[in-house]
Amino acid sequence: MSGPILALRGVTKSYPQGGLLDRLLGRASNFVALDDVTLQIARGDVVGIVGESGSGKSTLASLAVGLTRPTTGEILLDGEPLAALMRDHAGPWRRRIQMVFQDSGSALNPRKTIARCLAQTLALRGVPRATREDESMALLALVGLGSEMAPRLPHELSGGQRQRVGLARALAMKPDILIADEPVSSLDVSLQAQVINLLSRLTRELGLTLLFISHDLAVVRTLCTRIIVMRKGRIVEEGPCLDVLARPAHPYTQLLISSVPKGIAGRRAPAAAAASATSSVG
Amino acid sequence: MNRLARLARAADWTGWLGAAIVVVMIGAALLAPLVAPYDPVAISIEHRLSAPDAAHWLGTDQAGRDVLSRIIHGARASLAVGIGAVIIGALLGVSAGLFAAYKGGLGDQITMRIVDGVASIPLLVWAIAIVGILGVGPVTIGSLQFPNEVKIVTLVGCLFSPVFARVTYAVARRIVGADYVKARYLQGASHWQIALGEVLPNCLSPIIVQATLLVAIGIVIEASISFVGLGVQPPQPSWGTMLSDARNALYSGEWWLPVFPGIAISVTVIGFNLLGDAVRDLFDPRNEARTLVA
Amino acid sequence: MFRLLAGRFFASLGTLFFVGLVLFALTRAGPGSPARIVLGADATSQQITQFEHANGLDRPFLEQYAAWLFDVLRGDFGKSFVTGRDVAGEIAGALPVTLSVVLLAFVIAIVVGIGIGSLAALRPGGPFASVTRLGVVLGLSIPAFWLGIVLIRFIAVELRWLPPGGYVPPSSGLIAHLQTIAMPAVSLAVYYIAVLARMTQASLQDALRGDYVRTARAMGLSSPRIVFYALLNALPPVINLAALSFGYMFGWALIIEQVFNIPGLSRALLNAISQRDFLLLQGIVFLFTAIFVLANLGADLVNRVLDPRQRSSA
Amino acid sequence: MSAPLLRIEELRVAFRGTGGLIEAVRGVDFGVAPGEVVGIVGESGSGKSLSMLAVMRLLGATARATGGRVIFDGEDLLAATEARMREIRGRDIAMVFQDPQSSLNPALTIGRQVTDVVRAHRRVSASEARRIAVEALERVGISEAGRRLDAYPHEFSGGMRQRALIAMAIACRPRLLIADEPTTALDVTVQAQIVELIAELRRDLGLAVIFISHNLHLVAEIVDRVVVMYGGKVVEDGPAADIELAARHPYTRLLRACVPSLHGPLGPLAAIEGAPPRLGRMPAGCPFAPRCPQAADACEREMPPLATDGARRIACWRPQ
Repeated sequence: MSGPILALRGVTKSYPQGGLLDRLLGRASNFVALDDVTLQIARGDVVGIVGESGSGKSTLASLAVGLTRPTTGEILLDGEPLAALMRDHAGPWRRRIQMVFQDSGSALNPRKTIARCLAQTLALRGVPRATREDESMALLALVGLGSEMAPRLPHELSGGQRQRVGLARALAMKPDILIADEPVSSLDVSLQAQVINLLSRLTRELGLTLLFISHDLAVVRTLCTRIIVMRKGRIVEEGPCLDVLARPAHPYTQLLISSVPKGIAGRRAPAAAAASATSSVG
Repeated sequence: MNRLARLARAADWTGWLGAAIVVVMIGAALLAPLVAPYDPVAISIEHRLSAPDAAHWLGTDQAGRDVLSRIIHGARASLAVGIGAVIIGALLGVSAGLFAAYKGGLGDQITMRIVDGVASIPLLVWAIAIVGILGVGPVTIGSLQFPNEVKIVTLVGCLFSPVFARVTYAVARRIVGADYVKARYLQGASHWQIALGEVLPNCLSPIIVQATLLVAIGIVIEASISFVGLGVQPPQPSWGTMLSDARNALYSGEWWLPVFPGIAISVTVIGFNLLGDAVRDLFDPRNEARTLVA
Repeated sequence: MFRLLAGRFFASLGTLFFVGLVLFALTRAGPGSPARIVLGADATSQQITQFEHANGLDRPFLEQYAAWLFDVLRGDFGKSFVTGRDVAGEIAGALPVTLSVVLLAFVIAIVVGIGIGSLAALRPGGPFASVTRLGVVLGLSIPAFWLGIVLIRFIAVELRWLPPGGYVPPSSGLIAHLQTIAMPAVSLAVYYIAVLARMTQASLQDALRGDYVRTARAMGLSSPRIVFYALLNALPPVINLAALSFGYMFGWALIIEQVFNIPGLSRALLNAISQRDFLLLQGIVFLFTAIFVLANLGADLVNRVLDPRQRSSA
Repeated sequence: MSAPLLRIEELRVAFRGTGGLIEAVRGVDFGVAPGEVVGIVGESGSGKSLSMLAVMRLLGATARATGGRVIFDGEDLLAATEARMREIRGRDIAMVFQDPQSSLNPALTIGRQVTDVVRAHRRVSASEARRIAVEALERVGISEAGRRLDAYPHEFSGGMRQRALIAMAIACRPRLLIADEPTTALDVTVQAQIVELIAELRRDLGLAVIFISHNLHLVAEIVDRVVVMYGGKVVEDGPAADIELAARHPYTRLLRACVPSLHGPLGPLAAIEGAPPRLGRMPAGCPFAPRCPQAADACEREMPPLATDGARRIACWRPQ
């Protein structure tokens, strides 16, 4: 109970590049998406993983849930190596770690009604047929959707509603850890706020451990207790969220912070604007 | 009323026409013995080469056989080859494409290279050559005897399979990468559950489009092979052999002999093409006129 | 770039090797061994063994194939067991005939198909686009060999504008040559006109909807220039398809040659089948396959050369 | 305010659907003074991009302007011929779009694309066009521009592509630049650079800019005036500081409050319940009424007029 619920130890993920011939001859080059990453997530932590494209934050997410396997290094789920757990593809460990995706239009199967999507998920958790419908409705209510959503297809829902369904689907497995990969970045700002508030409430109420992957520092600040800043496959800074944002140690973190739009407050006098972007922190 | 909407409705109209043609042709083929006015192989010397009239709507041929009856019975071979080849091709191709897309990695590359290899076989030449090598006689497997067309169906089916494999692969690879498939995987769903329950249903529309269009090509291939004498064997009627026989009539004025079988092929093929186009329009996400209003 | 070209070329050779192997095996799988066919049913087993030994037919299968393939690569297709004639010579006599029909059809298909497709794409929903749509369905649906028969009936028999069949080589007069191949080429081209027109229309329409076209318009570029911008991106798939069509056309040319009674590869192939002359058949089919594979290779390379993204990543 | 460079009056844009026209921009009204930077802020479906495409007459086949006027420099663009529009586009008004990846022609070099724009509007030699192109690329901060002319778009990063597009836009020194979410597809650090670049260009070239964005904070950093759109209408319009710090329309206030910031108090974000109205299902009254915490019966029934209040305009029955 005391150890970290999720730990990465020296995890590297590289992808071979090149055609069939290159691969057979073993002369394919590698693209390193994640480079020797070590981190620990404590139970109940709400961790924001921040970085730009190519930072490896999404690779980290798919490694942590077991969508891909690390090239080297070890991932521990509650102290047990994920590699060993994955030998039992549908094992009980599966339900413990679930994922919420970006609403890219592909997060939900376009041909399945919401009810069917949730019922099939519950079936895999072993919920008996008789109680699946009740539980589906309870899940929808949990994420703030009415039961009238159940017979609808994904395209009949708004982006915010689809994202809530995605969340309900993940919660249907009764996970301990939830990994959310840019779950609000494609939503309109007014819907974004709804989903962030919902995530915040649910992590608190259900005692979830949340890995929140985002490019938006301000969103992470609102939601997370801890922050991990990544760049080019490496962790450049990590720590308590407010501390890091108030006193960023790494120049890249400083650059990220200074890049966040600050509205009127961020307006610079013409002369000051010419100065380096990194200097205007805070 | 604006133009786009009119076009969309025109597409619907042609689609329905295509569907109607396909249904009529398949119906004629299935019910040929009931629908055809005469025995398609019954020779009648006194009625030979009679022009279309009330007794023989589409005339008779050199042996006095009723052209209409021969066309109706000929639909059987054409459609059997067209549809049969597509079924074989779809079974082979869809499973290969689905496997490669789902499996990824080396299995994907090897499967798709094999598909490329099969795709680099010139279909018609090989079909002609192989039937030529094996002979036009019936095929005997155990106690069952199949007509020569079985060879053609199998061959054309095999040679159609790369088309299905590539279409399935292209769509399935996109779907395999979709987040809802990942989500299903993370729930511990089995590979079969994912491949057949999530991936395949979302690939079906382009597969159906291809299938419809390939039936059309299969029909023309059957007619072509029969035309050079390597397909359906006389006296059994086939559109291809009827046209081949009609070549002698080109100079003597029995216009009905080359015209009607040709129209039969063309109309059937048009039917499948129109149907395929309509299905494509229906499913194509790029069809702005539809997605915009939806 | 060079590495890519070489890689593709060798991949095609590999394909040809394996496909050729299948072909070689199939010719051996037919009923009746070459020795039986040549020597007749009465031949003694000793005669047969002798024949097989003399022609290397008793050697291991793969060895036979390798020897045959090696000879073919040097231009030697062997000597027919049946006619005793040189297979390469037979093919060399028939290939130019087929080639001239296919080339003319290819040119017609490209010029007319891409032309029609482009015009239809420029005004989507316009009357020309509607006519094209109808024409494409018809073109795709009318079998080439029937079209040939109809053309013979009307152009040659009724109107007497062109000869109904036969073949005059270009050496005996270019006009007469073109007169003999005009109808076959048109019959062959119609399907590919439809295929290319449809592809061009779809591809160009897509390109014209592209964001870069909107950018070009937002910058005030002229319409011809914008169409040129779009064509640059729309044509590679069309050219790719055209190259593939070249390969397909050879296959359909077989049937067309039958209709117009043209002494090309079709006649040679059907003769080979009826005489069970497997070496000739093998040679012709291998040649067709090689042309087809090369057309595929050409299609692939054209695409890569036209696309700057692929050009520089090689 | 000096005489406006661009004056949009009662602009209406509608899509063609099977059931007739579906109005998406429903009477938009605002002006841009020479050298002024105006931000248009709104969520998807607010009609912000569509109205700007209408200004450029770039709506395409599925939508068209159904009413209003767009006066640029005294000329109604909606009534101009296509040939006249071609002269204006790129030379007087230029527009850059959201996705720099697809907005450049992948088959042509950057240099070719910039020089084509130059030569579309100025009768200059090839070498002169090249010189102007290099100048424009250097102007937008692309180093070694001379060498980069021969590069293809895929050899550029996302930020570089957006710079190249801006170079195309400013190559002929237009008086107005319309930037439609120019930073949305970019990484945050690159986004800041592009915003900085646009501010710089405005300062150095005296360019008027319309900056379309969904992010109020981002817009407020560089614009003089903000136009807030919702449901195809302008709901509030005023100086950037007023709009950001003391908005009077409930939507604007909530829009600001629901975007998290790096400095504000922690705790739940102000949320706007429901979703923006869908196309073709616009409410009869104020489009925001169904989601508005302050909505009264009047709001549901009738669209409030855009009333002037000092330097701003507000369309609300119950402004705060």
